[in-house]
Amino acid sequence: MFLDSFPMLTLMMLAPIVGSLVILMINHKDQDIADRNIRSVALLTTITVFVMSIFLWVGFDNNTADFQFVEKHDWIGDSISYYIGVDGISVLFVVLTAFLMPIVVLSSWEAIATRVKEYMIAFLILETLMIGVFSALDIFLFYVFFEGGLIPMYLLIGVWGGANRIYASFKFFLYTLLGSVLMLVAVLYMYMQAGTTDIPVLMNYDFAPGVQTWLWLAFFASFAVKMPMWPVHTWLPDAHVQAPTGGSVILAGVLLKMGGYGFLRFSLPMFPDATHEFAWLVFALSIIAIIYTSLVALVQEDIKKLIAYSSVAHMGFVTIGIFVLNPNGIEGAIFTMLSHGVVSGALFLTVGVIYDRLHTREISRYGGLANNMKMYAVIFVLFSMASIGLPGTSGFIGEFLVLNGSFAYNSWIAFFAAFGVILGAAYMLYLVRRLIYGPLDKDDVKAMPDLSLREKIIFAPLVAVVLWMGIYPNSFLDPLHATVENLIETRFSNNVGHAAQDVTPDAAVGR
Amino acid sequence: MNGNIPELLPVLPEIVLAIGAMILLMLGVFQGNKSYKQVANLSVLLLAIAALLMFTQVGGERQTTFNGMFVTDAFAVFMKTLTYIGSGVAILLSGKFLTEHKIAKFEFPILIIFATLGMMIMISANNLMSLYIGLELQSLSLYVLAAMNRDRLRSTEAGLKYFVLGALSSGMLLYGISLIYGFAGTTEFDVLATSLRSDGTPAIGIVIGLVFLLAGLAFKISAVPFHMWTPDVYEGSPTPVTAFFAAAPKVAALALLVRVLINGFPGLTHEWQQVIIFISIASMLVGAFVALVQTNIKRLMAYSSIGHIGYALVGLAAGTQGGIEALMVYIAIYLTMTLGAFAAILSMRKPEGMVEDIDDLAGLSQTNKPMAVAIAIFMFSLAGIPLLAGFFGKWYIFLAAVEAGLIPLAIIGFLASVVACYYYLRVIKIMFFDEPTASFDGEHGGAVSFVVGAAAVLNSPVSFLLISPLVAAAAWASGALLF
Amino acid sequence: MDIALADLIFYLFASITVASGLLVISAKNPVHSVLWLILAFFSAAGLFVLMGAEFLAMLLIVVYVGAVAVLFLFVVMMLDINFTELRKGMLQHLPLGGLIGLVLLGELLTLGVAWNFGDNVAQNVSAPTPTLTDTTNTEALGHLLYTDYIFVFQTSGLILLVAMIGAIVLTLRDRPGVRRQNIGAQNLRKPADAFKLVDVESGKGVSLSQKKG
Amino acid sequence: MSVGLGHYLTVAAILFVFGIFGIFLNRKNVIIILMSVELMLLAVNINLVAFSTFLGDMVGQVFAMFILTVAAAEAAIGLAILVVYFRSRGSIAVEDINQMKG
Amino acid sequence: MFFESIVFLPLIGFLVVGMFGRQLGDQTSQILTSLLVSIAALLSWFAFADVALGGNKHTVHVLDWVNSGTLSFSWAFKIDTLTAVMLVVVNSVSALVHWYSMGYMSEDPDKPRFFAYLSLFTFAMLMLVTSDNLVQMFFGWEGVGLASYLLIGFWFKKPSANAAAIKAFVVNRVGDFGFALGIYGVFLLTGSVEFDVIFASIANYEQTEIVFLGSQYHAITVICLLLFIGAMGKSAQLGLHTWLPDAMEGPTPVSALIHAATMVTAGVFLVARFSPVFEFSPFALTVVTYVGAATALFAASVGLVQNDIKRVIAYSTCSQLGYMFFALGVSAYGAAIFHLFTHAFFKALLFLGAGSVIHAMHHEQDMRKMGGIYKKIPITYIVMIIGTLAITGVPYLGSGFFSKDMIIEAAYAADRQGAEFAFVLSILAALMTSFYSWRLIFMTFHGKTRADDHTFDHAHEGPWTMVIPLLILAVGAFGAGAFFYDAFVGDGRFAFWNGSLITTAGDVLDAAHHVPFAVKAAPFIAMFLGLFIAIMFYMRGSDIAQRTAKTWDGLYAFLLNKWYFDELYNLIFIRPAFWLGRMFWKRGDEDTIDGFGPNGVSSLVANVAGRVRKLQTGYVYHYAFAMIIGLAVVVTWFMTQSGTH
Repeated sequence: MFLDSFPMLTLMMLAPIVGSLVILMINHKDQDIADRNIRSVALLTTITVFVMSIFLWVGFDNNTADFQFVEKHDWIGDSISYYIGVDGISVLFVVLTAFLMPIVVLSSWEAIATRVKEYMIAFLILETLMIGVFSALDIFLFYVFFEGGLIPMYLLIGVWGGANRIYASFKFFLYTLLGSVLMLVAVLYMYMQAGTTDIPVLMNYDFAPGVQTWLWLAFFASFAVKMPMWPVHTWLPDAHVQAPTGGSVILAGVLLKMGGYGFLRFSLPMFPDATHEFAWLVFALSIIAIIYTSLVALVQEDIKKLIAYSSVAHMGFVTIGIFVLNPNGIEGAIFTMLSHGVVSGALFLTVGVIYDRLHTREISRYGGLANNMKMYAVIFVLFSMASIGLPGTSGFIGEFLVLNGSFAYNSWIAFFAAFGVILGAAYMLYLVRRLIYGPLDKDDVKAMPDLSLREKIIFAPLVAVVLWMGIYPNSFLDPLHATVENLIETRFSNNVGHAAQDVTPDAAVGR
Repeated sequence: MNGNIPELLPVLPEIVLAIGAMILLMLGVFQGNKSYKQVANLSVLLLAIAALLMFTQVGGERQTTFNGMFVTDAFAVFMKTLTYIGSGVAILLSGKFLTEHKIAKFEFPILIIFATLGMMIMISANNLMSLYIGLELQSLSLYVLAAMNRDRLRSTEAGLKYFVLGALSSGMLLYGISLIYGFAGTTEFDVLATSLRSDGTPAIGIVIGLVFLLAGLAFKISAVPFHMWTPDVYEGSPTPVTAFFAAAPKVAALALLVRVLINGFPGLTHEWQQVIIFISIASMLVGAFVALVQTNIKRLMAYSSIGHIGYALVGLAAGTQGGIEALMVYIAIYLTMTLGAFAAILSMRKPEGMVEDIDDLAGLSQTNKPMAVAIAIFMFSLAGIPLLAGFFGKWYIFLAAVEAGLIPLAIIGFLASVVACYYYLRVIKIMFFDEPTASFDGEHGGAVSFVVGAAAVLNSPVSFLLISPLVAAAAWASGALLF
Repeated sequence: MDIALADLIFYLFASITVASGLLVISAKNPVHSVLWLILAFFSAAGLFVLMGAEFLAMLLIVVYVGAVAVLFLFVVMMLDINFTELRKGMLQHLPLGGLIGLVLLGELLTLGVAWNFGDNVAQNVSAPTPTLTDTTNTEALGHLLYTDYIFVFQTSGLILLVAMIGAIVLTLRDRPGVRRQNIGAQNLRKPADAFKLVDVESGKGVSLSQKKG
Repeated sequence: MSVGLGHYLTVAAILFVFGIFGIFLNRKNVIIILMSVELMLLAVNINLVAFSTFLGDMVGQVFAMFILTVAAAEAAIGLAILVVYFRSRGSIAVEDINQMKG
Repeated sequence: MFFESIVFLPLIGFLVVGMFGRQLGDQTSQILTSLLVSIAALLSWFAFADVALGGNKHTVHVLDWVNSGTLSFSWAFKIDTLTAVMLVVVNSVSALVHWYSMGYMSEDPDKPRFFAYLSLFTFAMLMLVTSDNLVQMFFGWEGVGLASYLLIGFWFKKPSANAAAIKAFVVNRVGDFGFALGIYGVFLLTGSVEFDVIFASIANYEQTEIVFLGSQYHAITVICLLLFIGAMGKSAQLGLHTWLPDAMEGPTPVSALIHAATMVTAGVFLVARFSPVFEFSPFALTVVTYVGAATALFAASVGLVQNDIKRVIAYSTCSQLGYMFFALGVSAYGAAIFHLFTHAFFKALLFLGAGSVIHAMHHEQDMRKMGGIYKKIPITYIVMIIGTLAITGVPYLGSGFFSKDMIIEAAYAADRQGAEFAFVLSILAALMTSFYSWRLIFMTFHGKTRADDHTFDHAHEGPWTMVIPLLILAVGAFGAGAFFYDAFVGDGRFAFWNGSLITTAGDVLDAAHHVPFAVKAAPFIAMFLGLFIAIMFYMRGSDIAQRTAKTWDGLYAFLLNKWYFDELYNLIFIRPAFWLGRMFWKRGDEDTIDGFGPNGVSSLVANVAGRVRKLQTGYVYHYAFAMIIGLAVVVTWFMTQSGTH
């Protein structure tokens, strides 16, 4: 097939760089014209990448667990190579990234008026890095992309962020860096032990159990911060609140997913014994995260902070799903990540819409938006429902699968995690009530116009995807099966007797 | 041996340097200070010629001459290349600055050449005697350079502090050498190595002598706790001199340290490893912590360089060929970062004169975008964030540490790098997030712009393409050391 | 030489060296310090002679006392420091500093005792001291200096050159206002350079800026 | 007790420690520090010569000779720096040399 | 395409009007949605004829939904008699409510939205009842929850409406919590979520035990109880009932459709649907019985004293649902569904009648401000009487008699634990039902009016779109019981249900037909007693009601405040949740995690840095001192180490 030999992933990573070079060269006396051209180029670039990602998705063979679209070139010495490719776990994250980028660019169309050039370049570079993270098959390369993303994000928060942006950007940067340096030590150790940085090889390498413990913990330090898991989540509310809308979207939509992706790509296949050993820890933290942060979200007074806390809770579902080690759990976790990527991204965009109009994120400054922003209200409620996990929206499928998987693993987990479902409804609806409903009695809120055409264009694909994922999730689940099953079979077949992959009455239920 | 003319070809570049320097000296003396520019240009040329001779005539195979005093091998070629670059760039950078500060003396480039010559001798030292003599040739030149701006109190104070402490350190070094000589009966590295290898338990006198020797060398690379001169001297010296200090002498002293320890004391590896680990950790921590509270960018860079030496020493602490290779990769990358950063500092000029406060960079991204981007690249690279060259250095250094089983060291190093990251980020924050105060005037000379640009490009993701040959070269060079 | 006498001389020189060393750092007046330093050098030279290094002993006196110490004295005098001013606080760090110094001293002394003439050490000697009957100490040194150690010797020459350059570049000052005699220029001066004949047209005057020739 | 290497080493060690003391206990002026350095170098020389004698090896003496040379150069440079410092500061009191710190 | 049409026509209505309502205009939107639902209703009756009467079962696969591991289910319809009954109920009532709303909501500016919501609700409810698997049922389950939320909060400017909407959704979520866990349990046990597979294999697991929350329990019991929690939430059973009265904040047609006729009966439907599973767990059924009976009595008792006309009916609904549940609990599934069926008609009728009253009284809902309006709105009056006859169970004069008495008799006849309890409570509840129902009639229509003149004078019957649905429903309320008695619970029941309801422990309905006469008479006596007390209290113009309330003021307050459930929940759930949230946020995140984490560490680092910096004094001798200390330390280190060799 033509797609097999075509360096699709490389081109997807190169395109944003080319785009940013073009943007770099745009110069015009009239700043407005220059900015417009810059935005157009950025949009065009991201759309191009998105189209390529569609080809990637279409060309992806669902029936194999092998890596596809593989490109491998020697790089440094004989061990580190430029080695990229996607499998079932990663392909959709690439698509998600490519999907969100044009939306982000569009959402920044008017909101970002200063230093447009730098803004767009930062985002385009970020896109390259994000695609790189999800497609890197060399652990060194992965780390480079994984950490490199901090730079543009730091600048995005710091330059275009809100009032307290400096604190937030530093916290974001240093917190995540601290987590990942420990991972770097582990990476080095693995390289030393296995003599390779080749991820597929490492995935089948058997580290000694004692070693696994430490390696697992080191990776955990990084991914737990990135996820973020309780109690290392506090950077997220700050970062989200202060970041510009586009930054929040990408942060919530893609960057948080790197943690979950990391668990799946590294922790599980490379350290299966340690994964078992520490599953309880993950569950405990996840459950605390779900309940704790949901309660915290309930009392937030800042819209973005509320959504940020809700992200932490949702990520709790993801980690639970990953570590129950059965197909439902893992596929549910991936699906939750994809869904959360779209939904929370969309929610941040909705916040951005009203922020652009009133320049505050304080919930109490709004109210009664359903009166004058009907379309907006519809969209907001829809995404809130998706966040709550209403069946028929994307949020449901992931949660359902995760809880189903975890119930098979241990009903306590499902029991506690399900509290998050109740609390999720409580805080989101409470937010909806305070923002959307109620009388319209504030003059400045009255003056807010409904969605513009551009904003409608932004939300249309998101709405479509949210419903699509809810109604026909198989489009997104099918690519996962082979890879997830392979992961479970090769690494966990011996020691997971109680997982629901083989839910039979005899295995699951004692008499 | 007596009566034979020693083999001169291996020393050819050094001889050329020495003679060339003297010729330039005469040129300068006859023409007076207005000849500064000419002498400076010729000096750069001279360095280039020497480097070229090194590549074409000397090559990478191991040769000794002068009764084994002087050795040249791939390791020397690699480190000397870096040193040449450091020195040459320092001369290039200084022109505008010196002219403006009215200290554009022709002696300046000549002293740099003599210092460079000293470094070459250090790098090629194969005997404690040539080690000492090279070190002193370098040091004496540096003392003078530090105090070069003699009418400025800070500069002379820098020179004085540097000198006093430098003298103390060379006292220690010499005492150590005397002990080693007394207990081993030789000053030659090769003999030392073989005799220490054959000995079961080394004499304690040699160990203590080595400790004194290490103390003296640690001073030269400004490793904690022998670092305390560094911030003051960096701050006080004329900025091009600081740039020079941060680059070439560090490379040379590190090379010397490596050669002494690897070639001279392989039998005492266990002992010196402890010392190196100790000063490495101390350097990383002090470099990370104290820099946090700095407001002067040159002091900041001083602490930064202390920290970076700590990292480089991690490679040495590993004591393996991989470790040395990592050290070489690291120091090569460090050289580009630090030269670039200092070149950028040299461009910090307001109408009323040079400024050195970090806060003066406020809003640079809006007033001088390319410069801000370049500085940001240097800062991120110094912080070792991936995408930039600095990360490769950290990667190799800590890879070596992990391979040598020094995992705690790697962890401490990484944690220190996170702390250190804060102040690099702070610089970026000031440039990008803060509102501009006043713009710098654009004129800072073509050389500065060139160095900033070149270093920024080298440190940018372009380094992805360059890292492979660098690593290969370092592997080749480190292989030349006799493990 | 009688062994006992040599010992006695050693103890004499050694005690003078040590004592004057102490006085160097403790004398209130820098001039005195310099003088004590000179004494220390002298007695150290004596020790050198005792050990059979007579050339070095001579050098010590010639170079150190003759040049370095005098240089010190010169600078001390030149800088015209207020000798009487004795700053307090000298003893502030004495307890800790003294302790550390003593510890270090103790360790160094232990080392001296620990020295033994091992086999390896004997093998390592590269330039055995010739017996006095063959060559003198000075001659032997000279042999070594110009052969095996020519490299170091040359380089130390460079060091001295650097010291010169350094001293000059730091301390030499051009005084811009001072007019100096330039003998070469005077000698090269020709009548043609000095004056020129001009026809002065009436009413026009002379343009002084007019170039010659 | 017959005078042996240990005695010489002892003298050298004491001198060396005095040199060190001179540097960090001295608060008066920098010249004393420079002289302390000279003391240290002297101690080293005694060490080297003593070893040289007792090893029967000339190398120590050669080395000592170079040290003497370098020490002279060092003294010259040191004093030159001292002089320029004095010119701009008007003092060489050790405690005054703290323009830069932190 | 037939069954698809039934389900998807309302969806089309929702989508078209939801998206283009403003462009279409009010009139078109209303008619479009109403027409579509009406067509669906018509088709439902055909389906009813085909499936229930004709005895055909259908399974319609629409679209794959989820495949993951061994879990796989589709969008599919399972149409059997149970479903057909529900289709009829849902679509018919919905269609009538649509038409009725055209009149009722005529003054509302947001008509398209309202109709869209109604259609959305209808669609979700249809998905619920037609589902062939648990997850699709859950979809419908939550879908009706969403629609209910939207409709309760339809007048979003009213804070009370918003609060009620949230309450409805969240309390339902608590139920759904159980439902969802139940689904997982079913899957774990049977490896499927599809009804046919579950029901076919459930007998294999009769003895199976399962580890749930750390202990071993009988698997089917666990599953049934979890599912029942879901049913309790949706059907507002005791404990999770608090949302239903508040839901009356929504427009009255909504109350009629959702909170009386259809959605709240979903729980009943669920248990009935799962009768093949519940039958294996007598314990679960006992629980159902107790909960149902308690709810029946509790809600009736609260209904006694409420003054809001809709709240009275709401509590009445709650109480009737209790009846249905204990009917299920005693395995009288047919009776429960029969009551569901009749209840849908008479309760919708009562609500719409109440709506008519409210419409006439200018949106006044307080019965204390009504009275004597039977002359003004005679049709409403008559249909309300019909409805009341039905609900109170006046023999042969209303459908309620047939279904309710069947339930009471079944309770008596069943030998399940708790059945006696249920029987006694049901008689008591019947008395109360009678009382409050007649009280409503008397307070609203009879006596001297307590409304202000203007309102009273302008009270009038609604437009024909309101009246006709009332009349149709009145017919249903009056005649459905008698007409369908035979099919639902009579002799034709086996052919009718055709295996969609399963009873294993003997035929309780058969036994119910043969109870003593005293038992059959008991509800009638209770009904009559209630009527009599109501007449005594409210028809004679005396102040007995007030005096009784004074005498028993404690009890009165207790009932008026709905047994203080809201206050209790507020105290133990809501306020602690907010308190905890605030504490976790301020004390936890900000003080502890950030305080010891990033902020603490960074200030510690800064502190250390400041201290270390002070060591850099600028004095040469300090620098030298540091060097020497460093040297001495290392030398000492090696000297002491070497002591060993």
